[in-house]
This record gives sequence, C-alpha cells and structure tokens, in this order.
Amino acid sequence: MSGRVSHTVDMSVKLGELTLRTPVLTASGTFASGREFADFIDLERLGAVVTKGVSLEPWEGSPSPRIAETPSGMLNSIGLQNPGVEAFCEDDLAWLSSVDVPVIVNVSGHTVLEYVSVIERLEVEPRVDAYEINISCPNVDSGGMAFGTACTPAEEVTRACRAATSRPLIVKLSPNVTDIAEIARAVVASGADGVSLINTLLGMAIDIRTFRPKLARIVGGLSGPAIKPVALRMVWQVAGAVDVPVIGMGGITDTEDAVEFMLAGATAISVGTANFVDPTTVMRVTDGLAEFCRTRSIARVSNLTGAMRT
Amino acid sequence: MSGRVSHTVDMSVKLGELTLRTPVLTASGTFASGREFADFIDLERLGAVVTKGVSLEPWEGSPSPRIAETPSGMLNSIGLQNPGVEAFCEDDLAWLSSVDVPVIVNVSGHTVLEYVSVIERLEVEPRVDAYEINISCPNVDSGGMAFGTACTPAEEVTRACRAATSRPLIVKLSPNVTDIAEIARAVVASGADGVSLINTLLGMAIDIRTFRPKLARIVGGLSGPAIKPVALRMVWQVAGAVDVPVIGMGGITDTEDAVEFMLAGATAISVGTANFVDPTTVMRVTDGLAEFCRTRSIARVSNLTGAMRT
Amino acid sequence: MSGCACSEHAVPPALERVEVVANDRVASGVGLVVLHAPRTAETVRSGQFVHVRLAHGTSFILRRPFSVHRVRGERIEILYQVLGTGTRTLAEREAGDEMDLIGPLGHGWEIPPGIAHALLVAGGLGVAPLGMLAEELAARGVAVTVATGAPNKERLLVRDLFEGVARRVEIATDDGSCGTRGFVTGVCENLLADEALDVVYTCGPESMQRIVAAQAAGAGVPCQVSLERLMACGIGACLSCVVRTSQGLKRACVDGPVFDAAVVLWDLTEIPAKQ
Amino acid sequence: MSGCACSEHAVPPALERVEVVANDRVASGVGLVVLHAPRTAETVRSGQFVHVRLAHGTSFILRRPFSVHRVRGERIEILYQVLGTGTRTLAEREAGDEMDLIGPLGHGWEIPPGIAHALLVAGGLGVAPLGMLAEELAARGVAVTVATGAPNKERLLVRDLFEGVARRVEIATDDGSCGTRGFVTGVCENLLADEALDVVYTCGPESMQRIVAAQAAGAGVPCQVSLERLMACGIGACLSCVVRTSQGLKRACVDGPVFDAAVVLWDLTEIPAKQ
Ligand SMILES: Cc1cc2nc3c(=O)[nH]c(=O)nc-3n(C[C@H](O)[C@H](O)[C@H](O)COP(=O)(O)OP(=O)(O)OC[C@H]3O[C@@H](n4cnc5c(N)ncnc54)[C@H](O)[C@@H]3O)c2cc1C
Ligand SMILES: Cc1cc2nc3c(=O)[nH]c(=O)nc-3n(C[C@H](O)[C@H](O)[C@H](O)COP(=O)(O)OP(=O)(O)OC[C@H]3O[C@@H](n4cnc5c(N)ncnc54)[C@H](O)[C@@H]3O)c2cc1C
Ligand SMILES: Cc1cc2nc3c(=O)[nH]c(=O)nc-3n(C[C@H](O)[C@H](O)[C@H](O)COP(=O)(O)O)c2cc1C
Ligand SMILES: Cc1cc2nc3c(=O)[nH]c(=O)nc-3n(C[C@H](O)[C@H](O)[C@H](O)COP(=O)(O)O)c2cc1C
Ligand code: FES
Ligand code: FES
Repeated sequence: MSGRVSHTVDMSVKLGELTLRTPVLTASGTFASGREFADFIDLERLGAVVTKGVSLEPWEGSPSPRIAETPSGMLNSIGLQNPGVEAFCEDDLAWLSSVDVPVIVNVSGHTVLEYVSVIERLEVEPRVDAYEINISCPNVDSGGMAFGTACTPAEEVTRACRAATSRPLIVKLSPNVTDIAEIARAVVASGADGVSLINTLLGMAIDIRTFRPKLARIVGGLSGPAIKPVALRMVWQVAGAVDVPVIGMGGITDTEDAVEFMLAGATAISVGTANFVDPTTVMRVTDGLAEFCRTRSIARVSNLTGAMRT
Repeated sequence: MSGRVSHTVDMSVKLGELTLRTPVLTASGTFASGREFADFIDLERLGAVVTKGVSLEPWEGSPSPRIAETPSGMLNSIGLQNPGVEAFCEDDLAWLSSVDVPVIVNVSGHTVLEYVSVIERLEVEPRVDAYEINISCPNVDSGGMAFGTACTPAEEVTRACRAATSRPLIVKLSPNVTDIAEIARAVVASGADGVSLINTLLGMAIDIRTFRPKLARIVGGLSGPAIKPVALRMVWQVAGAVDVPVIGMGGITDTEDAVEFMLAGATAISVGTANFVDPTTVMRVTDGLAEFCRTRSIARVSNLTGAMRT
Repeated sequence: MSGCACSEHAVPPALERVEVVANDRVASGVGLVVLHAPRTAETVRSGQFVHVRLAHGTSFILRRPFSVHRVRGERIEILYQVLGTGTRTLAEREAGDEMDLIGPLGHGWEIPPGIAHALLVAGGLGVAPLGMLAEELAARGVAVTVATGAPNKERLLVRDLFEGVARRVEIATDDGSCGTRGFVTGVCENLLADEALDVVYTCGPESMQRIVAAQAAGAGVPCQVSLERLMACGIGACLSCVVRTSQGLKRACVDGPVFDAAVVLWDLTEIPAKQ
Repeated sequence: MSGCACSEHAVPPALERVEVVANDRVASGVGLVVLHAPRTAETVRSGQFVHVRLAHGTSFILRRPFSVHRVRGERIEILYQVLGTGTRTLAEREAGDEMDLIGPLGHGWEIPPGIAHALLVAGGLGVAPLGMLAEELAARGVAVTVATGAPNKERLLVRDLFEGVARRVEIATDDGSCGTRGFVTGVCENLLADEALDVVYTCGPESMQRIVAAQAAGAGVPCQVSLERLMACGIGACLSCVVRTSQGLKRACVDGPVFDAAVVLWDLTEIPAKQ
C-alpha cells in the first residue's frame, strides 16, 4: 500500500436495488456456497456469494472424467450436479444464515417451468438476495444453453422468472452465440434487472494416446485466462447495448483483469476458475481494486465502470 | 525416431481433387506467401502454402497498435492489409513460381463482387491451385466476418465464387457464430469443395494504465493455443455435418495438437500463430505426424482423420 | 473416509508457502521431493494429500494433487512420477525454490481401534500414500505385511521403508527381476490365504485396487482403497472428482481419496494410464 | 533501412540456440545479459535486433525484440529494461540457462561513406542500439559526439562505453543530478548549433526522436531514427509492426527499425510508456 495517499475508496456498487460492499463476486459453480472457502478467506468481505446452480430435483451431473486442462484454461462438464433446491435450502442456505454476505442463487432448469419452480421454492427463503438465471450451461442435454442461444427461449425463461419474483433477477448469458448484445437486449426487455457474462465457451480436447475425448461427455465448457479476451469483448458489447448492470467474468485472476472488465462496462465482476488456482483470489482482487483506485485518487470503485477511453 | 519400426508412412492427403504431400498447411495471414520463412524451413515439404488475404485493390489495414498478447494467445487487428491482387500476382506468385509447393490463395472482399473479381484475376494464373474464401475476418468493417455469421450471405458469396472458378474452393468459417455446422452445411450446399476453420475469435484487451483499448481498432481476432479447445470442438461438429474435407486450425503448436485436430475430423491442418513463436513449427509438426503414425503402425496419416473413438 | 472417526480430528486445510529442501530421482521417471512445510507436517494424517501449485503465470493453471509420502519433523516428502507438464516442472525444482500448496486435504486411512495385523498392497506409485501409513501402524504396534509390485527391479519403490517397519514384505515384478514374477494381486491373494488379517489397505492403478478389494471381500477382510480422480479445486467445491458409491456420488478430494471398498461402485472412470 | 546500401550485405536471419553467459543488473530496473551466440555475433550489424524466446510452454507465447547492444567475440550483449512478463522472465535467467533467438533481424544504422562527425542522441533505453554504432563509428575513424539523457544519475546508462569512444559526451538528467538539468533534446539542440555534423542517429521514446528529427532537419543534417513497434513474427510476415512513411506502410522489423527520419510520417502509434 502506498504511504502517500490515505483517503479511503468507496468500494460499494449498486446492482439495481441491491447495494454490494464490493464489486467482487464469485462465479457460480466454482465456489459451491462458500463453505469450502471459509478456511481461506473472509466471506463477509465479498460483494456477494453466487451459489452453484440449483435445480428442482437432484441432478447426477455428467460421467467422469469431468475436467481437462487446456492452455491457460480448463474444460469442465460437471453437468450441474446438485442435490436439488430442497437440500440446497436445508444445507447451504442454513449454513449461510450465519454469514453476513449477500447471496445470489444460480438457478438451473430443463424447462421454463422448472426454473420457475426453483424460484418459487426459494421465494420463501429470507437468505436469498437475488437470482441468477443460468440459460447458458453447455453441459446439460436439454435446457441450459439451449435457452441462451436464441432470443425467443431466452425471453420466455426471463418473463416466467420475472413473474415469479420481485427480487433482483440477473440472467446469465452464453458466449456461444453470434450476437450476444441481441440476447442481452431481449432478456432486459423481458424483465431482467441485470445480466452476467460470460458462461463457458463450448470446447473439446482429445487424448491422443487413447483416441478418446478427454471429457466423458465429449464437449465441455472452457474457462480461465484463455477466454478473457472474448469475455471482455462481450462485456463491452453488452454494456453498450443495455441499461442494466452487467456482471463481468471470464478468466479473472488478478486485479488487472478485474479493472479491465470494469473499464469495459462491468458494474461488478466474478472470479471463477481462479478460485481453484488460488483460493484467496477474491481477497487479493478486492484489496487490489481498492489499492488501484487509491493510488489513482479514484474515490469510488464504481467510477471505473465503463471508463475505457476510445 | 524409433529404431524398431522402419516402414514409411503415407503422408499424402486429398483435398477434393487436390493431392497434398502432407496434411500440414500454413494459416492465412501468418505466413505471408512463404518467402520470409524460406530462411528457416523447406517450403517444398509443406502440404500447401495458404497465402495472406488478397483483395482487389490495395488495403491499408487497421491503425496501430495492431496486436496485443493475451494468456496463451494474441489478438490481432491487421485488417487485411495487402497490396491488392495485381501486386500479389506480380510479386508473390512470381516468387512462388520457383517453389514446388501447392498454393492456396486466401481471398477477401467487401462485397460479393469483389470476391469474384479477385478470383477472376487469379484464374489466369497457373500458379494458383485452390482458393480459400475468407468470410470470417473480424477486422474489416464491411464484408469479412459479416459474410460468415449468417447463412444467406455465406451462401451468396460461395455461389458467386463457385460460378467464377472450377478450381477447388475452400470456404473459411468464422467461429463467432451460434451454430457453425449450419453455416458449413450452407456453404457446402452452395458449392464449396471444402471448409477451413477456425478463423479468430473476436476479443479485446484494455491497457489499465491508459484506460485505452490495447488495439487501435478496439476489438481484434484471438488466436493461438488459448482457442484450441473451441477450434477442436468446431472441427468435430463441422466434420460430422458435411461430407467435404475439413482443414482444421486454431492454436496448433505441436504434433499432439495436429493429431487432435485430425482425430476430430480434419483432413489437413494449418499452423498459424505458432509460426511467429517458432518459424520451424510446420516442419516439427510434419516430422512429428510421420513419427506418430510410424510408432503406432498407422500406414497412412489420413487414417487419423475422424478416428476419435467415442 | 466419509463418516469415519478420524474426520473429527482433521485439521482444516490452509494455503502454505513451502520451500524445496531436496529433490532427487529415486527410480526411472520417479522423484522424491522434500518440502519444508511445517504446518502440513504437523497436521497431516496418513493417506491425506496436498494440492501443489507448480507454476505461476498461466501456461498451466491447475494445481496437482500428491499424497504425503512421509513426514520428518517440519518436512514432508512427496514421491512423484514424471508424466506430464506439471510433474516435469516439479522434477526441475531445486533446493531453495519456493512454491505453495493447499493441505492437508482429504480423508486419509482409517485405523480401526484394536486391529493387530494389516496388509498393505501397493501397485507402482501406489506406494506413495502407504509410506506414512506403514510407519504409523508400526508405531502403534500393529503388525504390517506389505505386498508391493512394479514392472521390474529398477522401478521398485520404497522397499527400504517397508522393510524397516513391516514384519513381512512380498514383492512382485512383471518380469520377475525381483520377488515373484507376475502381478502384485497374485501375491495379495496368497497373503490373504496365509495370514490372519484385520484390514487391507491398497493404492495403485484402479483396476488393481478393484481386484484387491474383491479378494479382500472374498476373504472377509475389510478393505480401504485410495482413488485418484482429476481434481480442480481439491477442497470440495467444484465436483470434478466424483466417485460413485452406494451412498451416492462422493468427492474424492474431501470424502476420499480413501474409501471403504465396500461402498465403491467400480466403473470406468479411472484416469487412463500414461505409460 | 529500406533501400540502403547495407542491406546488400545483410545476412539472412537464423534460429540460434544461445546460452546465458552473465546477467547482471546495471541500473535500477535495467539489466545486461550476455549471450553466447556465435552466429549472431559474427553476422549482426549495428542497429539490428534479435527476437528472443523467453519462455516455453504457453503462458506468454510471443518472442521479445531486443537490440544488440554490443558484440564481444562470440557473445552479444543485450541491455534491457524490466517492464512486463517477458523482461521479468529475462531478469531471472542465470548463467548456463539456454534460450533461442531469431537474428540478426532488421535494417540497422546506415553509415554513409565519407562522413567525418556523427551525433548520437539517446533517451533512456535508447542507448541500447547506439552502443555498437558508437564503437563502429569510432573504429572507422568517424568522430562521435553523444547526447544522452536519463531521469537521474542512477538511471544513466552505458556512460563508460560512450566516454571510451566518443570525442564528446553531453549528459542531461531530468533532475540535474548529472550533466545539464532537463531533456536530452535541449542538449541536442545546442550540439546541432555548436558542431559541424554529418549525420544524426537517435533512439529513445518516439516523442523524443520526433523532436530530434525536427531539430536535425532544421539544421540541415540527415537523421536516422530507430522505431519500436509491437512485433509478432519479427521477420516481415505478420504486418503487426507497420510504420507510416511517405513511401507507404513499412514494416519496422524488416524495413526498419532504423528509418531515414525524412520519410517517417509521425503519428500516434507509439507504444504507450510503461513507467
Ligand atoms: C489424491 C491424489 C493423490 C495423488 N498422489 C500422487 C503421488 O503421491 N505421487 C504421484 O506421482 N502422483 C500422485 N497423484 C497423481 C498426480 O496428481 C498426477 O500424476 C499429476 O497430477 C500429473 O500431472 P502432470 O501435469 O504431470 O500430468 P498431465 O497429464 O500433464 O496433467 C494434466 C491434468 O491431468 C491431471 N492428472 C493427470 N494424471 C492424473 C492422475 N493420475 N491423477 C490425478 N490427476 C491427474 C493433472 O492434475 C492435470 O490437471 C495423485 C492424485 C490424486 C488425485
Ligand atoms: C526493434 C526493437 C528493439 C528493441 N530493443 C530493446 C532493447 O534493446 N532493450 C529493451 O529494454 N527493450 C527493447 N525493445 C523493447 C522491448 O521489446 C520491450 O520492452 C519488451 O518486449 C517488453 O516485453 P515485456 O514482456 O517485458 O512487456 P509486456 O508489456 O508484458 O509485453 C507485452 C507485449 O508487448 C510487447 N511490448 C511491450 N513493450 C514494447 C516495446 N516498447 N516495444 C516493442 N514491443 C513491446 C511485448 O513484446 C509483448 O508482445 C525493443 C523493441 C523493438 C521493437
Ligand atoms: C467447474 C465449473 C462449474 C461451473 N458451474 C456453473 C454453474 O453451475 N452455473 C453457472 O451459471 N455457471 C457455471 N460455471 C461457469 C462459471 O460461473 C463462469 O461463468 C465461467 O467459468 C467463466 O469464468 P472463469 O473463467 O473465471 O471461470 C462453471 C464453471 C466451472 C469452471
Ligand atoms: C496476424 C494474423 C493475421 C491473419 N490474417 C488472416 C487473413 O488474412 N485471412 C484469413 O483468412 N485468416 C487470417 N488470420 C487467421 C488465421 O489464418 C487462423 O485462422 C487463426 O489465426 C487461428 O489459427 P492459429 O491459432 O493457429 O493462429 C490471421 C491470423 C493472425 C494471427
Ligand atoms: S476437486 Fe473440486 S470437488 Fe474435488
Ligand atoms: S513483426 Fe511481423 S511483420 Fe514485422
């Protein structure tokens, strides 16, 4: 920390109605519900915990192997394994009740009705602060990404979820599309209070010794530093296309990455794969953002949002 | 080289009518017309030289900076700078006339007519063996990628080029689409003899010291090892969707990468960004492929094509 | 091991900055790295592992899981096989180099109270997590019999450690260059018939562990297996490492790597062998 | 330099495996690495550069261009400033480490026949490609005057080399801790008025080179500049390094990095300064 400048930086950001202490969130599916990370970091210093994807019934997920390492990244085909919303409320939300941090629940479904049913169950839980609707998971056969790659289904899911809750509704977009700004506009017109992006890029790897795909499910989602340039471009395009807050993610590993996403237009950012590499990443990035602003006499971290000069 | 096995491997592959000595080609725009690499490798051992993009009139390209390094990759916005087809014939083709290697000319245009005009000019040149139609360049304002991200324009360009030549016609596809297999089917139905993929993924990077985009053109094309999983997935999808040869590329750096692309369904592969890292990459990969087949008693390198076991 | 008594005493994992004390080749393609890692050394239990960051930068990003082979004071030892990018990098590390690890991780071997005689069955690198166990059993006065296998004499590992603490060590090599010719499962079969055993511990290729588990079950002896899965986080958050059990999907990193063989539903999810 | 006489003698570049002989810090954030690179040492001309692969693996993939600062027998010296990933990696290299480079590359300084007195104007790291030039000029009997600038005395570079071969060395520091207080362009202006010069050679920040070029033009003295661009291939194939000139777009890596100042169309394509 530089000794010369001592003013404190306002690290809070507004995601619609929700005010977050910091713009640093966790990316769904990389942080469980935070419990496993409590040994390494102070969860209460996070902007919010974004939980793993939750569906109505328990999902088994995909067969193993489920991951493969790639240059500066990894593929995963976890397939949204989760114990279902009931068990989620009993275990994860109960555990989170003793932690003072906003909770954004990532919602999955095979059908529009399933998304809505998950939300309905969660509506009675006071510990839920917002929903992130995952219409972009590349690892389930029906539902998931299929909802996120065309406007009409994306609109339908969003409208139905919107009708089910008055809590903040964030829609998580798929990067596997020709025009992500178009999908963003469609979900915002259908009632989304914010959008988050990007989910993983659909990718593949082959074991040349066995001639078999490295993932049992053949294809999976690419995440990590490798996808950062694509994610940043999409955040910039979407931030220019919609008037709601954008949560940016994709390969964020350090403070510099987080700053880039905010300059491109993100109001908040999520750390995903980097949690596996260094479980303290979110704290490093939080401190780093404050320091970045401090040394440049930027009073509010939110001033970084969209501050790229072209 | 292993001493035990001594049979030679048939390294030739067929791209439609064209028989190539090896499946190892160069990716357009990363190898100029080969001259600069003649100090490092034997051009005559290549499957083919794929030239940089050629347009009807000279193009100035994009302003500088034109490149930025990213994790396991790079962004470029060269913007198809080239001296025009006339100068290309006088300089590059003339130089290539003394080199015994097939030449595939990469063709660019802002309009369908421009693509056709370039081909018409090249039709009289005996040194041209095939065309690669670039409908996927992310770095020009009109034309380029716009042709490659929807079926109708892709079909129009392909049909018009098909009418202009009876030489082998390869269409180079953009990865910045929701469904690349659909575009592949469309261009094949319109007369393409083969498809090549992927061109670069649209990406971006920001300099956090200056708050400016690292590329003068703001966005550019991501290439290199980072994109390999995405490229491989697309090659697999396209090879399953069309009956013409697929030229696979995207991050190929070593023999293992080349084998992966062939197993996924590529008939031939192109080395791009890796030429900058190690100018002898194409020779290393050529020798490596032969050795890979030899040690596994695979008689023909073409047996690798589509040999992934699922 | 899910629900086992030892979990109650398990210490939470931490990120620990460690220093390489020594790193030597101990057999063809196998190295032993000694790390100064006081917190892990003090808290690790046999059968647990550490998740090591072998490189900074972004060339390869994931950590690599390795069993703690032995503990000596403030030092831990890792026995590793050079296979790919990560273990090649590890082989290049020299005394004085720093790296970091997360540990101790996972549920280790369970030592049921009152046992008198244990059989340890190792295949190849499977010896790694059995080193600490053999020492611990011997220290507790449990008689230890070891069956260990390797392709040949040159690739036989940690024989000295076992011979130092075990009552009986039986060796199998594929080519017969040391001990019995054949697989370690053959030796195991004989020992199960020969000796009065209270528990079998095994680690090695999954196909081998599966056979050992079946042999133990046939002989009516409880068996613990140590399973490898590809791991991203190592701490239970990512679900990349699941193992099918009769109690549902379990995470190898926190519910294992040691499992009661009786609950494991063996399938084809084994990591393909490299060599 | 495009079309200059020296190009006729230029030797084609090659990939050369080189070994680090020494690597020392010579000023705050600046290192000097000595490489055993016999082919490059034998064939390089002053003002040319080498394209160095600083890392394997894929963490960062591009080579880094560095001017050859001096040649001593089979060795070349590179003076480098630690800025980012690549130069940080370079700073960690030790004697005995191997790496590879492509070189010699580019068109270097042109020494017009019959010149009697040359002015070399360096800003900061701009001294790098001027070291070899100063020695070469002196060896050919050309009188050398040097103007060199730095932020302060501690960051002043290669003064000894210049003082060993130049007739006159003028120094400017931003804080006046050595030589004149102010920018090197002020010193240059005075020297252009003071001395009878046949040619000016300059390297340093592009904004500085632009001023020096204008001053030289004003004094009617031909001027050569050495421009930096981001480079992917370094050999003329990728078009990432273009420079606007009155003769059209030129590639800094093969048509430059040295250009006749008279043809350069100065624009805002300069690489943003890091510090
Ligand atoms: C709990 C546990 C304990 C282990 N203990 C040891 C030990 O003590 N000694 C030892 O030599 N090995 C051990 N392994 C295996 C070791 O983790 C792998 O050999 C190592 O990760 C290979 O890395 P690499 O980069 O060299 O190989 P690469 O194949 O290049 O690695 C690519 C990816 O695959 C993963 N991977 C490859 N093989 C394996 C494997 N067999 N198991 C898990 N992940 C793998 C890597 O972690 C990495 O994510 C253990 C594995 C687990 C799960
Ligand atoms: C012909 C030529 C000769 C050079 N000679 C020297 C020299 O003798 N000594 C010296 O210290 N530096 C020299 N440079 C600049 C040197 O190449 C950069 O400082 C270096 O590449 C920075 O790499 P990095 O990884 O530390 O920085 P990073 O910023 O992490 O690099 C990111 C990317 O930007 C490029 N880059 C960053 N800064 C520059 C720059 N100023 N010029 C060109 N590319 C840059 C890198 O090559 C890389 O591709 C020269 C540049 C050129 C073009
Ligand atoms: C192992 C793993 C599991 C994931 N699970 C989910 C999920 O359940 N729901 C979701 O919306 N995104 C999921 N994602 C996507 C991440 O939230 C994030 O969008 C993506 O990984 C890009 O960010 P990163 O590069 O920082 O990881 C998952 C990613 C990984 C790597
Ligand atoms: C500097 C540069 C210039 C390129 N120019 C062209 C071009 O002119 N025409 C074209 O079709 N593709 C062009 N490409 C795309 C490559 O041919 C290739 O499709 C892409 O880079 C992916 O392969 P790689 O990862 O091996 O580089 C260019 C790529 C780079 C890096
Ligand atoms: S490795 Fe992440 S849950 Fe086991
Ligand atoms: S760096 Fe590639 S053309 Fe100059």
